[in-house]
Amino acid sequence: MNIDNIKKEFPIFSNKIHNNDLVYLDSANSSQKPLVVVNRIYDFYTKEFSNVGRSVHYLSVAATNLYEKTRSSVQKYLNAKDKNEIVFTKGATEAINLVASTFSQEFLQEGDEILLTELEHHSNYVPWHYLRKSKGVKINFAEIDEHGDISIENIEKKITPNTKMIAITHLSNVTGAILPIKEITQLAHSKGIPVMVDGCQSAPHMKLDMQDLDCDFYAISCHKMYGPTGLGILYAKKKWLDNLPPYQGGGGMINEVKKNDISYSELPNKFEAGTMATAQVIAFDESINFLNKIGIDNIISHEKKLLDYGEEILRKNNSVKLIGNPQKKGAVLSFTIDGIHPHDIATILDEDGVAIRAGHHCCQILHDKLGLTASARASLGVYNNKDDLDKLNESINNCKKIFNK
Amino acid sequence: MNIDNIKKEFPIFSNKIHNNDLVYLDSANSSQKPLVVVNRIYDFYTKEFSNVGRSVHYLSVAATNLYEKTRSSVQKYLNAKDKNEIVFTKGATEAINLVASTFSQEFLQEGDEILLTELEHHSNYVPWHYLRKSKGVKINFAEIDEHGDISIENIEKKITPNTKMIAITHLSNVTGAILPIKEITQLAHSKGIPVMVDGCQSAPHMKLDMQDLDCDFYAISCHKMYGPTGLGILYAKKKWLDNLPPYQGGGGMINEVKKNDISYSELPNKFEAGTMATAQVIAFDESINFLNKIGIDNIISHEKKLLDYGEEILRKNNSVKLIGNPQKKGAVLSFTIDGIHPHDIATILDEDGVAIRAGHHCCQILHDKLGLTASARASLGVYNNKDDLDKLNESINNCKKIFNK
Amino acid sequence: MNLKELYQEIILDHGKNPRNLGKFENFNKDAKGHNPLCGDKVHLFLKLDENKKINDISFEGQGCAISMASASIMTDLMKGKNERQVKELISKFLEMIKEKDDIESNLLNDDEKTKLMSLGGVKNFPMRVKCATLSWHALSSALDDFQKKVTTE
Amino acid sequence: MNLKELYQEIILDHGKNPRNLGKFENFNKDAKGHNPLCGDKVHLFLKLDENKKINDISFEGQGCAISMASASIMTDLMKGKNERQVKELISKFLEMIKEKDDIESNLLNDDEKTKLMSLGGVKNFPMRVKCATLSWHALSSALDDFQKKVTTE
Ligand SMILES: Cc1ncc(COP(=O)(O)O)c(C=O)c1O
Ligand SMILES: Cc1ncc(COP(=O)(O)O)c(C=O)c1O
Repeated sequence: MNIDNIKKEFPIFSNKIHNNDLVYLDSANSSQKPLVVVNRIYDFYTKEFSNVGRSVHYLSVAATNLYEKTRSSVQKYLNAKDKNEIVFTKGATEAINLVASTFSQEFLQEGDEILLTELEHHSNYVPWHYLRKSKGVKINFAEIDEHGDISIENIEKKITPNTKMIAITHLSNVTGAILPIKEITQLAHSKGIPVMVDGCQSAPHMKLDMQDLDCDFYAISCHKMYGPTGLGILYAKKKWLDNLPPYQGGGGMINEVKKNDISYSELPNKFEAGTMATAQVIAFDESINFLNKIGIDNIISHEKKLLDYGEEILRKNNSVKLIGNPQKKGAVLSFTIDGIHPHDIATILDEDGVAIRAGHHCCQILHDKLGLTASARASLGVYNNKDDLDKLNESINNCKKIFNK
Repeated sequence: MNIDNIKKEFPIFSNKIHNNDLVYLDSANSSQKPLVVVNRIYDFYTKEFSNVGRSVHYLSVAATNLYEKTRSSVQKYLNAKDKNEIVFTKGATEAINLVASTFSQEFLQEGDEILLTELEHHSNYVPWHYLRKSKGVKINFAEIDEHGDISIENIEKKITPNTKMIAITHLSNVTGAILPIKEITQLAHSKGIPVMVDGCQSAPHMKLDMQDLDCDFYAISCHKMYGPTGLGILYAKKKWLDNLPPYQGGGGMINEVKKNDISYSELPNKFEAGTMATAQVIAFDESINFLNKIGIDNIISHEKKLLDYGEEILRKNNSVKLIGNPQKKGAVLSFTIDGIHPHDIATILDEDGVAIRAGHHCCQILHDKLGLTASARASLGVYNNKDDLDKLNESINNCKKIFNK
Repeated sequence: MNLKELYQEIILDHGKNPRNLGKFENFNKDAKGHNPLCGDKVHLFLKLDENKKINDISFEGQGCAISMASASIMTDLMKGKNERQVKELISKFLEMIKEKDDIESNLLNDDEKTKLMSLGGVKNFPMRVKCATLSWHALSSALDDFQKKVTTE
Repeated sequence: MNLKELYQEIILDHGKNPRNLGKFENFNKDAKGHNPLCGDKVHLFLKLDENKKINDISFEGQGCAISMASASIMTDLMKGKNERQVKELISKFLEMIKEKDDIESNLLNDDEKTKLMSLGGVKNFPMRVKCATLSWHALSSALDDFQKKVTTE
């Protein structure tokens, strides 16, 4: 599969938006879906549908096999040691809530500290914030440097003897900063602290190797990874999944149920209560196939070229200010324009068919720190090309014209 | 839309299972999907896909409108007073976990009691069981009578001054018993106790009227209601949603986020953290349309005829024992055959293309009470007809032949 | 009317040069509005008489052209209006912005109607509807709140 | 072989008339197996010598024809086997039931192989694989567990 030609795998690009071609630069929000994935959903529902793991009839057995096949594909894609280290959730947000809730029940006490960073998405802050009330836990934030980057030193500074968990993003959805997870994990482990990584933004754009990163938890949203909505993945080392209590309770995650007590299933069922997102899991196998067919190395180099080009033209465009200039940067171009509010930019770009996002991107802490209430963000996917970035720039110029800038 | 002809709306029935026509009698587990629903998913992903509520560009705005349109359709279908009383979850299991977790945080103390019934699905027991450990809450079970039914008297008997919540099924997924929810709610409210209803099995088969039932919470699984997997609904009275703390934390459910504190959104966002199951919600509107087009009254009378017919022929089949003979019964035929284990029945029926479920159907408490480790269950959907039940009976006879019964 | 035309007329003017911007001294009521999705903020200052007639009104805020223009137009319009009039205008405005094509009210002259209706173009943009209504909701809660204080004091 | 043929031969026989059913008196080790999905249960009783050779073995249980037949065939086969032999047979059986078409082991004669392979038909039915392996896993954990006790005592 040739990446330069990949747009044709995505049916949405044959539609017009306000009579313009769609220039989709909102993949950090959610990616478009290749036809193979949509077809898989269609075929599953029309030819093979059944619930998983609960009946012994043909369709159910087949669906169970398909469901577990995706688990194996994800294991391989993440280079996880064990298939049972892959838990399906409804999204990265649920995955992080699962970790915060179960980890705190088993391992946290009043006065313990969680270390986040100023880059974190609300989904990697609110679940930890809950523990302030329920457990009397304290939350610390490693600070960004002037490039919108987090150095290992700034992490180290905030570690105290009470730090019981480091929960950090792999790739910032605003500054694009790629954090040195492997080094952070080494540092943390040397102090006996587990590391939870918010991999939402990294997963579609970077090579993922759990055994190399050696992190304890890794949260992923499938809808940002060319997969269906309503599905996420929690990778967790087996020792954690074995020792954490279950999260939601319901059908499928129990061993024996009595009126006075309940015992729970083995992995992976223990953490998959109730009917899961069967069709979505099964279709996600096609997303993994799709990524594998292009090859992550090709994706990385394609997106790097685009990012460099995008930065180049936007830097040349006066009155556009890029946000963040980290050492290693991925797939995200956030910016402001003096005197034009990001919301107005986004609305006007939209008239030209250019879809970007404006707002705080669920990162209020970061925006506060940067002295902004909002920013504009163009983010990349495999299907983007230089044309898209040229159109972005053109449309920004239209916008400036309207506002007489 | 004519219900006698409805099979043709479901593409799965044009496929063969082991060279036989599919006789699908496992709808209590999960229903098949009509083509309109599958097409909606396809069209959404291929022509309209975007994330909801987060960007101001065209696709995102359109998706947000569609998403909220489903909320309105569900509100109407349930006759809820307010659109914001409809919360989307990943399934009924999550909906019940949400209620148990947030209700206990705000309203439960050590020694308080939750009243369930012996009919409950594990999904309506395990989440309450958790509160034994976390809150020192006690759990009581209203007992079934000899018909596998729960009378209002048996509920009343188990109410104590410490009862703080009654959590009960509307329609048993094993005995088919339909509980007198309206009367139970009246009784409970007269004692100041809220009522949570597990509506998983009732939702596809009964007329739903929240204002008439007057229950406080109602949990639904969309995949049992001719909708996509990975989606559920929690109906809750506004006064509860206003007063309960949020459940999962993440993007979209916050108001303001500071380093030292967080405030939460208004309804309905407060309970919808992270990227939701966008495509599934949007497609579920077609499930509601589909149900409305047939008309719930037609569904009820169609399924009643089938249920009566099924009971009649199975009762005539000697050595088949029906489980449960409740006053009001819906859509479920559970049975055992002397000397043949339910699993063997299900496997042999499957060879004839007849898909039923065998096991404890996530109701171990009930099976214990009935002195069974497992049962066989044939359950009905709109697409079933008398032929299907004749084939069930035929295949049961095959099964008896193999086992020389 | 499409959004771009919109940006070239009244909204751009009010957005760039908002009327009634800044805190004035002897206000006796204030109220804040905040749109968590985009971060838009508005802070209203009011001088109300005992019958809740608006003697003076101004605002501070950060936000897009639409929310700033809306606050600017609103404050211009509300000066001197009594409680009943304010409430009527708020509800007419919200109706217009959410569903109706025009706005009818004896309280408005043609020029004022034109200004308000320039904001009507956001009808099909739910995200922008929130921008346009932010200050109006804040004004509404300021009035209700003032009442509460009066009755409990 | 399809599952129906399967039901007509060895499995039906062992399922209906399980060998080694019931607790015997002087067992010195027992172990339970449980399949939470379907409720199948097996309870093994063993008389092991100090080297974990199986001098006697029996079972009680509730379950489908396949799980009962599997326990019946297994107990028949294991009587008199030493630890190494038991472990080899367990791992060969699990291999066969999960992926392989046949079973190779010097410990088995043709008749025994045929009996075991009659269970191989469940390969493509993950739910039924658990039925067929329930008693085998229980036996395996009984042995491991016995060791632990010996070494810690
Ligand atoms: C009565 C009942 N309650 C709860 C559930 C749980 O629903 P879900 O698995 O879709 O979360 C089910 C279905 O499995 C059910 O039948
Ligand atoms: C960095 C980051 N973390 C977490 C999330 C939450 O993911 P989701 O909304 O899919 O649960 C997102 C996306 O919204 C994100 O960009």
